[in-house]
Amino acid sequence: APAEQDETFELALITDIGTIDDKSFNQGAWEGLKQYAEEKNISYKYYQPTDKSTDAYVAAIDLAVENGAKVIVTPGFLFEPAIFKAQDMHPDVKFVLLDGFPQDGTYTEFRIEDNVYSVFYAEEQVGFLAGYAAVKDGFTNLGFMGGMAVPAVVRFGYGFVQGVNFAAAEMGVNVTLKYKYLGGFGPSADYQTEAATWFQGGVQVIFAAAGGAGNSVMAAAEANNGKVIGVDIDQKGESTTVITSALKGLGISVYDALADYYAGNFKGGESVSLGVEVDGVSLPNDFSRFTTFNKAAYDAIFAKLVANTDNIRTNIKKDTDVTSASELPVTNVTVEVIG
Amino acid sequence: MNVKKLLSNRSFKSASASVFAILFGLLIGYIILLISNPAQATRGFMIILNGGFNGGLRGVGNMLHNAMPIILTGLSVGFAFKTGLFNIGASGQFILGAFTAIYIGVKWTFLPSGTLWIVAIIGAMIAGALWGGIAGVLKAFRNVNEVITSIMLNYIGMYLVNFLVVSTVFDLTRNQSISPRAAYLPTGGMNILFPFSSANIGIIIAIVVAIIMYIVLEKTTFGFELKAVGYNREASRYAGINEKKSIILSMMIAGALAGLGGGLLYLSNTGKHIEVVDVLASEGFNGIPVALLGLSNPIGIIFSGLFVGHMNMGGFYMQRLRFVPEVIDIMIAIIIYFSALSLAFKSFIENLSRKLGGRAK
Amino acid sequence: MNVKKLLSNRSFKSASASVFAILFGLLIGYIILLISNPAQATRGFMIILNGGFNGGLRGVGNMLHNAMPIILTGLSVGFAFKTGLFNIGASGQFILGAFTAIYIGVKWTFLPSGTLWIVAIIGAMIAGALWGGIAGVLKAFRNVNEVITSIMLNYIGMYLVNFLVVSTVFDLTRNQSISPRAAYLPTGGMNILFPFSSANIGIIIAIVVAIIMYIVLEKTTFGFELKAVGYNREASRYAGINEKKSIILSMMIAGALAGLGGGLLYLSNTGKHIEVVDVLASEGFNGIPVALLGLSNPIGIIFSGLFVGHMNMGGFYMQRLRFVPEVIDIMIAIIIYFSALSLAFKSFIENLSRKLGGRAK
Amino acid sequence: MEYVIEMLNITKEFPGIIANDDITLQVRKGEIHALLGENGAGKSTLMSVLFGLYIPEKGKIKVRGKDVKIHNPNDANDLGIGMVHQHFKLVHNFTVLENIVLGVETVKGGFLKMDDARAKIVNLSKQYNLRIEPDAIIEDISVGMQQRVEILKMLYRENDILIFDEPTAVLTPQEIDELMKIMKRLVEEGKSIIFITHKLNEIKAVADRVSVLRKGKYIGTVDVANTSKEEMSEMMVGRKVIFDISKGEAKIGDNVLTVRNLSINSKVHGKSAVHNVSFDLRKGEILCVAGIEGNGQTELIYALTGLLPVDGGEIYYKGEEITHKSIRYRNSHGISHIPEDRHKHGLVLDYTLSENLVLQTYFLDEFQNKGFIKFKSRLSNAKKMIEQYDIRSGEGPITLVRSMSGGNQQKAIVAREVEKDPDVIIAVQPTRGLDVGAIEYIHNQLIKQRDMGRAVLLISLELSEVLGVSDRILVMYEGEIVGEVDPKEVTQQELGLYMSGSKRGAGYERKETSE
Ligand SMILES: Nc1ncnc2c1ncn2[C@@H]1O[C@H](COP(=O)(O)OP(=O)(O)OP(=O)(O)O)[C@@H](O)[C@H]1O
Ligand SMILES: Nc1ncnc2c1ncn2[C@@H]1O[C@H](COP(=O)(O)OP(=O)(O)OP(=O)(O)O)[C@@H](O)[C@H]1O
Ligand SMILES: [Mg+2]
Ligand SMILES: [Mg+2]
Repeated sequence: APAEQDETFELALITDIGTIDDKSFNQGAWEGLKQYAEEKNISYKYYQPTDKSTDAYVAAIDLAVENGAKVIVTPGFLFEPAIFKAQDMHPDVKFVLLDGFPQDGTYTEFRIEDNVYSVFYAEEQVGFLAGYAAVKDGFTNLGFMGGMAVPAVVRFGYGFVQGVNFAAAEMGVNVTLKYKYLGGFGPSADYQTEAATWFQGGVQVIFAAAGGAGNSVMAAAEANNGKVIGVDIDQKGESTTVITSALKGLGISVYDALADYYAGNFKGGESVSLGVEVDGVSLPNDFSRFTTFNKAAYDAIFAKLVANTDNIRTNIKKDTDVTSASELPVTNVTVEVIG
Repeated sequence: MNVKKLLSNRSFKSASASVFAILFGLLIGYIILLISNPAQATRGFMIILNGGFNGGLRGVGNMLHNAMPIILTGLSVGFAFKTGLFNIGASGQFILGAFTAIYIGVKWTFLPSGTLWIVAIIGAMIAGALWGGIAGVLKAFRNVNEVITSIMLNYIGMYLVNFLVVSTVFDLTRNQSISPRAAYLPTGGMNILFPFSSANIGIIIAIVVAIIMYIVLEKTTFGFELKAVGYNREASRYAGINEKKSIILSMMIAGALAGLGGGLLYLSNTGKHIEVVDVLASEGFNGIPVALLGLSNPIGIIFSGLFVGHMNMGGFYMQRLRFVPEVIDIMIAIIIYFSALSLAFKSFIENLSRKLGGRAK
Repeated sequence: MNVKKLLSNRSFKSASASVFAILFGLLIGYIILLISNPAQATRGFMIILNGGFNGGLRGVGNMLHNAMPIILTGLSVGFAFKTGLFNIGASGQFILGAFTAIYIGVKWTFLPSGTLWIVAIIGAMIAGALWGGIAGVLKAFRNVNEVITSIMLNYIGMYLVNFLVVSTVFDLTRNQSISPRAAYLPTGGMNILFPFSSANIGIIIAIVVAIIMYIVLEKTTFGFELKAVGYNREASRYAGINEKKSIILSMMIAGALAGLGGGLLYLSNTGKHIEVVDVLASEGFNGIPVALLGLSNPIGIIFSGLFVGHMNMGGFYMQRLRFVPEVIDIMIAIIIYFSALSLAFKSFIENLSRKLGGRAK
Repeated sequence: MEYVIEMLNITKEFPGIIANDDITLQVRKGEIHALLGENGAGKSTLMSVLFGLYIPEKGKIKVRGKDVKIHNPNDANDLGIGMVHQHFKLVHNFTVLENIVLGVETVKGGFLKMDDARAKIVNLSKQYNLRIEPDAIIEDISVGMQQRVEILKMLYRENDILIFDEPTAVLTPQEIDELMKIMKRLVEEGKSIIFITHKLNEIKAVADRVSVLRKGKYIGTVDVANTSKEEMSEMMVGRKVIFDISKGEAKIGDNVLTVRNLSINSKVHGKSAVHNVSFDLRKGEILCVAGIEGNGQTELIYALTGLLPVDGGEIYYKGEEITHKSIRYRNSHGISHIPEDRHKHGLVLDYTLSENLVLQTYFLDEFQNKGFIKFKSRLSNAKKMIEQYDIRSGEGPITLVRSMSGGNQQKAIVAREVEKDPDVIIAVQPTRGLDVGAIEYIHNQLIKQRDMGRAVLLISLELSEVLGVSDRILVMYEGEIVGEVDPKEVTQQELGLYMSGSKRGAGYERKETSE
């Protein structure tokens, strides 16, 4: 039918066909886009590239543009080189690049044009919050399991260690923390075994920043009376052992970016790291699974981070600051880095 | 009986061939360890040899759980081998079984909770059998090489399952299937034997099924006829056997075994889900070395599946030392595959010497 | 010449069988479209038929690039077929070729820049040849079924490449290989013909290689020997052909072709990297339907590779409409695999009628 | 007259050919009914129809006077019809016992019950003097024993209509005699037999009547007693066939092939298959190595042609030692080899006739240039040979050899091996399974080669061939040469004594095993 010939989709998301990154990444972004589009009754669609290569990503972007896209959301750092190219090819189209900054593919040339909004998340801040909450809730033997040592995961981990330390120092206690990158993001009996070993060895709670591998940690927790801190989205539905989750405001930031665009102030040319100040990261607003930690305590530490009291926020070390979790400046935590 | 003596003698010889092959594979693995990290090689090797035992009872339980799906895909491949077919399609059958089990586990909650998992694994077997049956029908009626069809059916099956997961039992936020909580397998006492491990009734089912397969193949006329068709289709036809039916049934049984493996694995309460990614289920392919090492004998396959599971656990615990995970992966792969391949050498020699023995009499 | 007439007649017949098969596959695809979204089925189908042309010259260029690796793995599988071998190992050979090319491209920058890519793809071919050769040696000297060895070598190859990437050319933050910038393939004028597309000299190389393979198989005594060994190993030995050497060479050539495919794909300046994940390279398996559709004839494989590339692009452009990507995936897979499988039917019939023709005279 | 089998107006078509064209075959109860016809005449097809393997387009079948429909071997079995196929249908890695019970297993609750079956088989085996070993694996036993297994299969099933499709083509003369005896015994017990063979003296020996087919058509049925061999073959071929092999005196020349103390260890049982064999082959003679199958002839030939490595001794060809030379060296320096198994060794069935005709010469300058095939000369070579050797096929040079009849496949091999202009032709069972016309042709070729001054080394199990064609006979027994005899003087009985190891010639006495 000729009417269909003109069917266009104004908002687009390109998937990255599953990367080493957390699988929820596509989805979180997609939900923000979908929510905004449906509220405002704007047409939207997602596209799959034919291949995992920059060219294929660019081709998919082109297809989206040809199909009427005005704003294109690309989740994940694998899109960096594609956006680097696409920003010049489609100056009239806006791009929201999550977790990445446009670069030429070899990290030699970094350049962001006016039609690109680059969004990072302050994972170290939410990691900090999670660690703080756990220790405040009385846990003294903690663990961190990251998927792989990619920057976002490293930031989660470092933040967690420092949050744990901050709370322990506040309370004047000493705690221990096991720290490990699993080597993968998929669920596996091996990870489950490892997690079970930790719980058996006395670890009370594990922060699992490991995508689907987190499910294996949860299964181990269920069998061993342990607790888990989820990641990216609110995971309390996945298992009763999940006490809280380190949220990244993927949906919110996409939603906000789109709202800005339609309000005429798209933040083109900017690269931001969304932290607590803008609700870029947070813990979920449900504290029922904590015993002593509660909303008031959370709001207090959150406010401190927002206000950057005593440089608390800016003092949090990130992935680029130290090369190993064992080098983090801690006073009340014994960090055991494994592997 | 003279026959019985000879048979037992034969299986003894065969088993020793497998052991020899495994020793060879381990030797190669040790050499690799020595090259990559001489200082910790021996300790690493000891950890590998200890396999699941490194983790105490729990480690053993996890080893059993690890072995369960590959025992079943190994049985699938081995059963097909015995009946003259090369089932490369276990991967597709496995994942269709997995999907069907999850689907039933999630959707048919109107069934009483104690029976749901049973219905779900029966469904998994049926799905696997149908998928395997396609290759069987094409072979029986069109003489299309089952290697070709079953490889392609792996891919079609994978895409089909992705599509079905997305349209029926999808966890949108995780891009994977929903947990079939109501159909989780009972532990079957394994939680008592191996506390805190992933082991459940699945491994018991796998072993029972292996024994049943052994009886079917060796003691029944049905198995006798299937093997005859496998060895010589023409001769069986002349002997009055419906050889088309036999081929189709062989592939269906092989498919059912792989499908059962998929069902049991994904109904285990271990937080495993079908991810919607374009990747073939590796359990299907891992059945091949398991079947080879087990000499396609169902009882042998129990042991070779346990061996492979044991090695995988050993590799896991080796991370205690300073080995790069990729080195461990490749070493475990080499131990397993070299064992299986060196067996091919050995069985070749064995074969010769068997002929010799037969003639000498 | 009477012979030539007949020959062309035969290949004409075969080609028409392929066309028939493709039409059948497309029909099934259309039916799936009708079921899933009747309103847009016909438009969607037109988009699929248009394939790369939906994207103008650029789309065609991308289609060519998409077809390049599978033409080469198709040649690998098809060449082995012609010489009586079943090369399921193209995946492993492919990824080893890819790694070797990247390694040379990243590390051997002391070579003059114009020649680096050439050295790199030669390296890729050698790596693929060696990997394929292992299965060949085991087949030649131990009569180990090459299907078994090459499947296992796929897994060993994958783990090996993961390990090698991590230890030599690793981009830690992205968990993938470094870009071999200095060895990127020249465009070979493809950028002028198909502006802004990914196409480069690779597709030209693939086609030239296919033609060379055709000549080797059909016009040279070397090909005559290889095929003779494939058809009847014993008779070839009787005729004085070194049949062990032939088998090994066949597998090495097959491996070199797959390795070349890997090298060319990963040396293309398209931002593609080897990811360190436990997943077999799918290009190797995709060579199987390509070889089948091309009837293992190198020239036929060029066309069937282009057809598969065309379908993939068609699926991509179908996203213009409201189809769920998962539906598109499964439909494209079904078109390709059903085409290839229905060909098995067709060639069976063809075969019969050929016999008939031969007898009738 | 009571017929047990009546096949009336049977027509069976294959794509492009009418294999059975309105054929009628009537078999009386208790008779041995021979079926005769050239290669490809349609005999096996007709029997396959009777056994339920093919469904005919036209015609009907009556068994014991009743109209029946036979759709598969099971139906045939239910009617008491059993068949020993031309190429045995046995499961090679099953035991004798397992093969016999296959398809009619004795069962108890789904489980195999072998003991009763074993007792019955051992009993039958004794009763008919079949001497089988129930637990031997098929691939380990001789062809003759495999034949007996096939017979036991029929007896075990209590069939009383038995079809033998060319059972004698692969048997030794002794085994043939035994089979004849068994067949006679079976008809004495009231069973009826349909017997396909190309050997007219076998028909003469056992058959009561013979039906003749030619090119798919029924020619007629005659009483064997009243019909001469010549008449039968004329019915079959449509012309007269000369049975006596006419040949002149041999003009013996120099030694071309000298074998000294040759020993080969068997791959199968590790013992020596060929033990200390020495002989000379001279120009202008046909030297026959006679012997019962399995006495080392195959290994000897493999060693001479290079297919099998030698464990001791030397082989000289025209004075040059070739013991360790490659196969190619030998077959390109004047040693031709007509192999025993034409499908295994002689031909690449999926290559065309023209390709098969250059299988050992494709690399010569005549057929290639810098590695590229000269298609024209390959084609003209094929045309020349087709013409000269009367190789008949559907499409001439480009016919796939697989689709040619056995006789013409054999002719193609003979043509190729003779046309190489060899000094030595090693011909192993060159007429196995061929019809009389084809045999006549090949015998004439061998003699012609001899008369041209070439040396022929013939291996044959067929005593008439051995005695008729050769100029000199060496007998092999258990890997050793046990005597040399003159075909003009020796009798079949005497030859048989040598072959069975009961007699040794002068100079061939058993050596002490101590050495
Ligand atoms: N399955 C088949 N398909 C096609 N043609 C066939 C088939 N079986 C037999 N034929 C053809 O039918 C004809 C008769 O074959 P058949 O095997 O009956 O001959 P035969 O008399 O048994 O010959 P021989 O003496 O060589 O055994 C031959 O031309 C043969 O090529
Ligand atoms: N695959 C095939 N395709 C075409 N024709 C075939 C095929 N196989 C056999 N034939 C034909 O079928 C007929 C019977 O086959 P069979 O193998 O019995 O040959 P044969 O002439 O009896 O040779 P032999 O004497 O060696 O048994 C022959 O004419 C042969 O050419
Ligand atoms: Mg016949
Ligand atoms: Mg014959």
